[in-house]
Amino acid sequence: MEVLMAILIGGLYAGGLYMMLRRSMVKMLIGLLILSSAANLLIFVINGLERGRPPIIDEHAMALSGQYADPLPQALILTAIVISFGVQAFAIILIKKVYQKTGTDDLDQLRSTDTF
Amino acid sequence: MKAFSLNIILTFVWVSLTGVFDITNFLIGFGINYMVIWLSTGLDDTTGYFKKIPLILNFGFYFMWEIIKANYQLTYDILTPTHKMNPAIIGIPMDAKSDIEIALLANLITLTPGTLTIDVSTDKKTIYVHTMYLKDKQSFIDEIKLGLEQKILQIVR
Amino acid sequence: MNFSENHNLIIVLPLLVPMLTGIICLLFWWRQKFQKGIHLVGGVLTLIASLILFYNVWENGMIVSTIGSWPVPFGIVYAADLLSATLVLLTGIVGFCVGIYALVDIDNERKKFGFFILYHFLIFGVNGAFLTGDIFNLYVWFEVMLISSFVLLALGSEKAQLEGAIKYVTINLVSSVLFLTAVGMLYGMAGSLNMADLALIVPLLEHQGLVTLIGILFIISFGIKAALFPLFFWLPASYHTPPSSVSAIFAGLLTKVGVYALLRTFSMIFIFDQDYTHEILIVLAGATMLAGIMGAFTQPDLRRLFAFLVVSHIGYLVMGIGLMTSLALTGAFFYLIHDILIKTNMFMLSGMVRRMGGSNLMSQVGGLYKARPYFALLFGVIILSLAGIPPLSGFWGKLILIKAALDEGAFGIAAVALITGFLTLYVVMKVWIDLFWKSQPVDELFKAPDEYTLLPMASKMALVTPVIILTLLSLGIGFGAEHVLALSERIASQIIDPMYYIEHVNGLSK
Amino acid sequence: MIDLITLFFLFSGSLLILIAGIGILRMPDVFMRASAVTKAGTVGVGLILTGFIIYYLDFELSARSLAIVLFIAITSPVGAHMIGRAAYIMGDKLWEATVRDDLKGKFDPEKHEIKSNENEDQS
Amino acid sequence: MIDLDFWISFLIMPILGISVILVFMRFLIGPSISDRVVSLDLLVTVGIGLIITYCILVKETVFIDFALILALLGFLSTVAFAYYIEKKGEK
Amino acid sequence: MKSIVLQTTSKLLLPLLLLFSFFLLVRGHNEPGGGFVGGLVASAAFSLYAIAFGMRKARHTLGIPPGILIGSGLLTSLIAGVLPLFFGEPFLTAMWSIIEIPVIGKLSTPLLFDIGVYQVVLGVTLVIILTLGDE
Amino acid sequence: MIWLFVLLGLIVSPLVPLLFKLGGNKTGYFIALIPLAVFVYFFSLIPVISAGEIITEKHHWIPAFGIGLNFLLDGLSLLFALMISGIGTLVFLYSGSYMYSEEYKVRFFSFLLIFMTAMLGVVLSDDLIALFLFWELTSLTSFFLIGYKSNSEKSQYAALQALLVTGLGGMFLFGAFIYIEYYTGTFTISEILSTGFDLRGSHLYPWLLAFLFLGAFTKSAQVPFHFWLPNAMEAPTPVSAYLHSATMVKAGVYLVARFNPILGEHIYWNNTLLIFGATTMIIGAFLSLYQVDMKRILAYSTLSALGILMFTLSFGNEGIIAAVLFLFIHSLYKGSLFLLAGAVDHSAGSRNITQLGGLMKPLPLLGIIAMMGVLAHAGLPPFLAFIGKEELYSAAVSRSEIMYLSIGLIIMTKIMLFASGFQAGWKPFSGNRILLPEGQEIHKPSWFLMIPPLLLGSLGLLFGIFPGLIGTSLIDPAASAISGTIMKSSLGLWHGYSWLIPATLVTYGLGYLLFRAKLYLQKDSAFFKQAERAFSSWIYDLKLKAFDLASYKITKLLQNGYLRFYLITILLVMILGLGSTMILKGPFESVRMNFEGARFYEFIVAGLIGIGTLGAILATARLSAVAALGVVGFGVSLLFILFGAPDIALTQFTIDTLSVLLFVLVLYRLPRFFNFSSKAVHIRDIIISIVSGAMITLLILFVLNETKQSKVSQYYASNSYILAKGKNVVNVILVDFRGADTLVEITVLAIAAIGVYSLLKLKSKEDEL
Ligand code: NA
Ligand code: NA
Repeated sequence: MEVLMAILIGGLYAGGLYMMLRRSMVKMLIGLLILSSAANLLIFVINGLERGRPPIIDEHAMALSGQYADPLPQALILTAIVISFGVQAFAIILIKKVYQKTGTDDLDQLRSTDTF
Repeated sequence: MKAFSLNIILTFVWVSLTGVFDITNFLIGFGINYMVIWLSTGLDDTTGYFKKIPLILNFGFYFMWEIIKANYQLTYDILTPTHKMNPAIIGIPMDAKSDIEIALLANLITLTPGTLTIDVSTDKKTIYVHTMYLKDKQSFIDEIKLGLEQKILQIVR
Repeated sequence: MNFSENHNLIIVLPLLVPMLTGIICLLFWWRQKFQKGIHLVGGVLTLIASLILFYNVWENGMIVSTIGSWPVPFGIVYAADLLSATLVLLTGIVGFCVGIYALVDIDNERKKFGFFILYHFLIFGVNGAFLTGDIFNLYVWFEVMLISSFVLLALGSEKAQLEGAIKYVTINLVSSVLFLTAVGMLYGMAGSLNMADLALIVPLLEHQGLVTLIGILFIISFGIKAALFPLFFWLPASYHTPPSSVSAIFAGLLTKVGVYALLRTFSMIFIFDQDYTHEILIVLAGATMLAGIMGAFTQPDLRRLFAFLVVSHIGYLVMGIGLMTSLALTGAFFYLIHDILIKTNMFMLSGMVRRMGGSNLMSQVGGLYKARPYFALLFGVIILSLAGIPPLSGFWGKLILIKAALDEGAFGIAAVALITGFLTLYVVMKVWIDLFWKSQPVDELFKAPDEYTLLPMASKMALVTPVIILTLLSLGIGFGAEHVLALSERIASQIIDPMYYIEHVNGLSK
Repeated sequence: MIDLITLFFLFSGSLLILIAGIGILRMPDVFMRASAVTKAGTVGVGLILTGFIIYYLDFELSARSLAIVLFIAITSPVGAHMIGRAAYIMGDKLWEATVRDDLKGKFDPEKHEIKSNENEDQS
Repeated sequence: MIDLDFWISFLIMPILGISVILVFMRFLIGPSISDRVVSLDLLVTVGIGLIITYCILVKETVFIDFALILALLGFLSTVAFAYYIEKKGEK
Repeated sequence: MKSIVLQTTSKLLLPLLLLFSFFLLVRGHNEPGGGFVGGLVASAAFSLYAIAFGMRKARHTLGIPPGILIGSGLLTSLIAGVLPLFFGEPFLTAMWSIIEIPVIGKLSTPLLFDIGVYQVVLGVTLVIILTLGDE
Repeated sequence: MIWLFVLLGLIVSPLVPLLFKLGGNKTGYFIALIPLAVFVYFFSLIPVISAGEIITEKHHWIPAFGIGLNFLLDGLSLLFALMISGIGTLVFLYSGSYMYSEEYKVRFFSFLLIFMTAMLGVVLSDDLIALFLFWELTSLTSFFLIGYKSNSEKSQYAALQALLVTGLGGMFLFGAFIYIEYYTGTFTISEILSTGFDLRGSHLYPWLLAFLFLGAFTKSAQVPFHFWLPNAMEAPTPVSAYLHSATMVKAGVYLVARFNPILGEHIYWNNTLLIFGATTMIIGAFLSLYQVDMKRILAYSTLSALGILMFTLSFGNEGIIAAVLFLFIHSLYKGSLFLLAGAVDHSAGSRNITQLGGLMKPLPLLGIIAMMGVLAHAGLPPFLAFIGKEELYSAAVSRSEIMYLSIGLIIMTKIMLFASGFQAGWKPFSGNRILLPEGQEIHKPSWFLMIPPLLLGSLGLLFGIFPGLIGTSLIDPAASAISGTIMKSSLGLWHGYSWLIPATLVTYGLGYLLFRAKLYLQKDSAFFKQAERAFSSWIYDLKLKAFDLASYKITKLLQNGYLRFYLITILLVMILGLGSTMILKGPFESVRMNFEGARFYEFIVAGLIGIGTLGAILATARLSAVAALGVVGFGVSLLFILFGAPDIALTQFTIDTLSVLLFVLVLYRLPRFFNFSSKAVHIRDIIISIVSGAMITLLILFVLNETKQSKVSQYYASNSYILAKGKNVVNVILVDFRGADTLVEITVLAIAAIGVYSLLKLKSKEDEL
């Protein structure tokens, strides 16, 4: 299972990165979204997968027992997801604003701040 | 008053969601729903809700039957190699007046397999429905008006 | 409850104050005057909080607080060794100074749209990054810093700002993804996030090659944030676009946080393959110095030039990390202290140049030597410190670093450091000639009085005072090198022996 | 026994969903896909949930399952309606065998208004 | 008695899985955006079925809440797309 | 959007979703949910409402400016963290009252913290969506 | 007390503006009291030092590194200190008049005072770091003084050039110093000298020497680093006299002299000095012949003199007395001549010797000064310079293997200098007809323009007649300090008959003939033009240009504005870094590559995610891309559910839904997708991204092989309910175990919201236009 996931995640990284290398801002953003999903999945997978055993303590139990999914990566992913939501929201608006201001979606046209 | 009754209804929803039946949970639910209603002011009148429970039940069975019927027809059509469909968009004049009536009607039409509400005219007099099996227009209109619309209006009004 | 005894309070105070300041400003979104007042009070209190922290750490040694009372390594721990405390103090100072400067530098529109809030949240983020002892928590702090810097960078929506922001945002987000990836892997292998705990676990791991591999990911991720060659391109593309006060606080603090992260991880966790990892760092450091200074040389715009200087001098800091000897670290810390103050000051000065000369394009400005002698004096002191002219502040760090490099037989990097120093002198003197000596290419008759002259006295003071404060501090560092050196040495002695940090965090030293 | 009943409901539910899946592939235009498919799926989920209720026979879970059915019944037609409407506005082609389109010419894309049908003769 | 787990694993889940594939094929085929949205809508519905079945398979009921959320919010993206199309039409 | 169907349904769904969001919030300590999901569901509810009725009406219905919600949320969470400091405990140390309430459990600083999270998430999402919708 | 007198100039310099405010334009004269005080102080120490004592003074600065403001007063530094303060006094006096009506004289005097401190510091420091500090300070003050006419492009060029050349040397010097400390363990010069470290034994000795000499040669303008010195004549004349003739340019000589005991007496040392010194003295003298500007003649002759000094020092102990003597004399007569040039300029409005003539009559006192200067310059008796010349000649023959070469070279140099001295000093005053530039009249120079050069000139005469005045008191101690052994000079005008007499006569005779040849009139000849160009700053210009060009090329290549280039660079670094590490640190063990235990539906969900991603990538319509992203997000949440993470699944799904909404609200304002890239670019990008993705996959597989159960998670599992009273462990982590993460994270959200709001609502200034 992990092997499948490893390949999938590698694919997601590749796809995200490929999109980021496009000249269109919107595509780049989509790439970024894919990339952060991939990172979340990576954290999830790399700590081992456990089918259908959420880290929630049974009604009558005092502690998790037996097999259970590692709760810490889950908490980390949750944090990462929420953060990337905020960041992405900002990035989307930024792109919109850039387009409004420059009239182009082509990143190659946006070079005035580093060329001299 | 309508807010209060809504509050009560929502409190029951709360209690069943949480699955804890005791007075404190009821009170909590009441309090939370008070906030809910406060946050979502602007609901239409929902009085007379309780009187209509038999009608609702009656309608429920009718509607279920309709759905099963239609599902059967649809299943058949999906699974057989050829399409025997007669699709059309039909404008149906409505008796339903209030927003809630119209919405209910529209949703139930959509929920019935084979038909889909496309839109309601701006003057709220005609509802445009896409159907997959049009025999003739008038019988389709009658089917909707006498079947669904009337039953709904009975309940709501 | 004795205040000075309450370590739990002391260590979070530099976080609570800016956060609370930000929140209050947010709650009074429409009351600009009030925000301004809160902003000032917040700046002062943050400074005081950082002073208290520094004093306590200096007097009593490292302070550790287990957030949520959860024992190490199960909860998040905030730990202030002397390095962290010093950086927090510098953040307080720089934050306070730029805060005053910004009152005049930032226009009303930007103030109306949350500048003050963002400013304090940025400080909040920076302080957090310096204080946390948990690597994932560090990631979160990085994000606070990043997002507030994103917004500060774009705030104002000028075309250049937006263009710069696109690059800044994109590349920094890539860095964040890599950071997250690396943290995920580290946790997968070591099962802990507490840095002190990781320092204990990682050496026991079976496959040290894998640790090195993850270390490489960290180098790239932090390298982007620290603006190392060849990962720095986002910085010169963006740092010159926002108002000077924003550039100033960025230049002073943000890349340094990247360096700090590199330092923490590569002095505690990834220290078992130094011949490989730290050699890479040294190579990168040298390339950064040279690429940065060459870039600076080509720039016609003062702030772009300064941006490249920011890059170039990061090399010195990373050189110290790469050498990883007590002496090298001493030098790096000395340089770091100098660098934070000077880079901030530099960009504040650039704002004043724009006000006095009407532009940041050096060809458009001139004659300031005759027109504004005292400003020339300030500027001169700063650029000479920048060039590392003895006995100004930039000199000592460089001296010690080169000495440390020779001690290690690292002649190459020592040479690069020397050459970079010389080229820096070249670059800044060209700047000097352009701005101060050359005549302004505008017909004197038609020249309107410059923006600076038209400012009311109070505004002038608000611009000048922070510059003077920072300049005096720089001079103080240079002439009082003995004390700063003592500080740097003490920091280095704590860093070079990771057990100091580890034992304190684990509560073993008490 | 309970397992068997559960399995029955699960099976019929999943079968309906499968039919919906086939339907969405086979139906010739977007309106028919929307109208056919959404409900088949809805009923399918309803059946599966019934299986779930029977399997666990727990009040709390049943309440929640019913809530799910209720919510799907509320939201699913709205979604279908919205997409049908949007498809029409956007100008998605009706299947060529469509016999009648009363809405044709009633939609004013400028003002976003739809005329009523009543003053037209009915045939 | 029958082995419910077996049947779920090798009958129900595969049926649902195949449904997902079919729906997804429509998504890929399109051709119009509304086709894709319709299939996305159905995908969510199938997802609900899948999750509930999974709850029975792994004897874990907490996932039901996810189904609840899907039921409540699944149509929101559909609405959003419709909103887009209409807005686009306004221009 | 000018769809009666959508508008009417949204009116109905708004309280339902809000209720559900509170439900997720308070029981999050023991079952899936919590401030994040709760806040997100609540914002989805208002977003739906905003799409159906327009941003202005949504804002009016909400009553509180979403920006204030962000501020108050941050403040709430911060207070939850600061409280223990007054008792000499580290920042964010959980403190539990004796009062126990069904479903919610004992009132505590973690709950207060989560309530802050809820507000922030709601406020943030709404600020973003309503502002964007204004355009 | 040394520190006070070293730092006096620096201390007073900030007060200069105030002094001028109080004292008016005449203040300049009074400032001369400062160097005078310094002079008097050091003068008073002559007896002590000549008695063989060495005074050291320690002031801790950075005790941890043994760095201090330590001073060392021995014969060598005393001689220099007296020259600096003595000539300084006269130059300050002179400047008081020369700069009288200048607008920016306040700065001038401030810098001059700082320079004095710097120069005193260089020669008195007993600490390498302090020495370096003062060394750099002399470069800097020189920069500001050369650039005194700040808006003149020539001044700017010359100032920067001087700074860069000496700064470059400073850089090497710095390296040398740090190495010396590394080798000896101390920065303190007296310790290094007295403990007799044999740096010559270090295997890096040649490098050390090279670095040290680079410092010295740039400062003392040895060919090929000489060109900055003539250009530095852009500075006001007092500066030329003081910095660029009498003192600063001799810092390099000082350095060589100072380190002679521990680095000298070595073949590398001697020969390097010989070669550079000889080249410089010949070329300097030769070039001086063709100059028409008095200051430039003097500048080149100074160059030559500096060469002579290095040349002389190459003879080891045999040359030391000559070197010290010549150092001293040269400061006197060259200072005098420079000041004279300034005075002539002031009075006659030009320094161009072709435009000047017969000034003896209107300016008799200047004429006398000129005479004295010229004669000293030529090394005629009874000037001290004569003795100096004799000593030089004697030293030149001390190395028997190159005796004829060196004596030939020095005589040649002296011949040319003889001529150029006459050209500079004699030509303007000789002749009967008064020659002035057009429209110029003679202004009587003030006394302050004449007394200082007169005094300097007369001192040369005085010491020539009574060499005993300086022999044991100054020259011997200095020479002893240089050699590290006791040195005794026997100075006198007459040493009996020897080969020196014919040599001297030949020098005079040929020199006079050369003067008569009036080579300066050939200034524009093709031959000289070529020679001048060959020895101009073309290397410097070329190097700067090359650096310019390289910087532009490299920066344009790297900072090219293409975001995707930046990203590709990052990816390549990653691929390279990870790849090479995998190879070097391998082999790595991976988990077994099989799909055992993967369920059918898991494949489907994975496929949903994978193909959805592909769909997003290939989508031609923006909305389809967003929809595809929706599929991906949904697939990911399903995956989370399947593997027991309901909390993330819930969050992921709601956030995805809201993201779709966001996208939709923004997208309809954005343009359609265009395909900007060519096929080759696509292929390149595909390769790069696939390799990067593969790296990540490999990493995951490697790490999975190492994964262990985490003790942290176990702690949470057992204590979540018992200690934190919550059963949803993930939520307990979020609000309790790791609450700090969450608190910070919601701040991120808050900031993002502010950002969105401000970005959308704020109307930028550009919009208003
Ligand atoms: Na693990
Ligand atoms: Na200029």
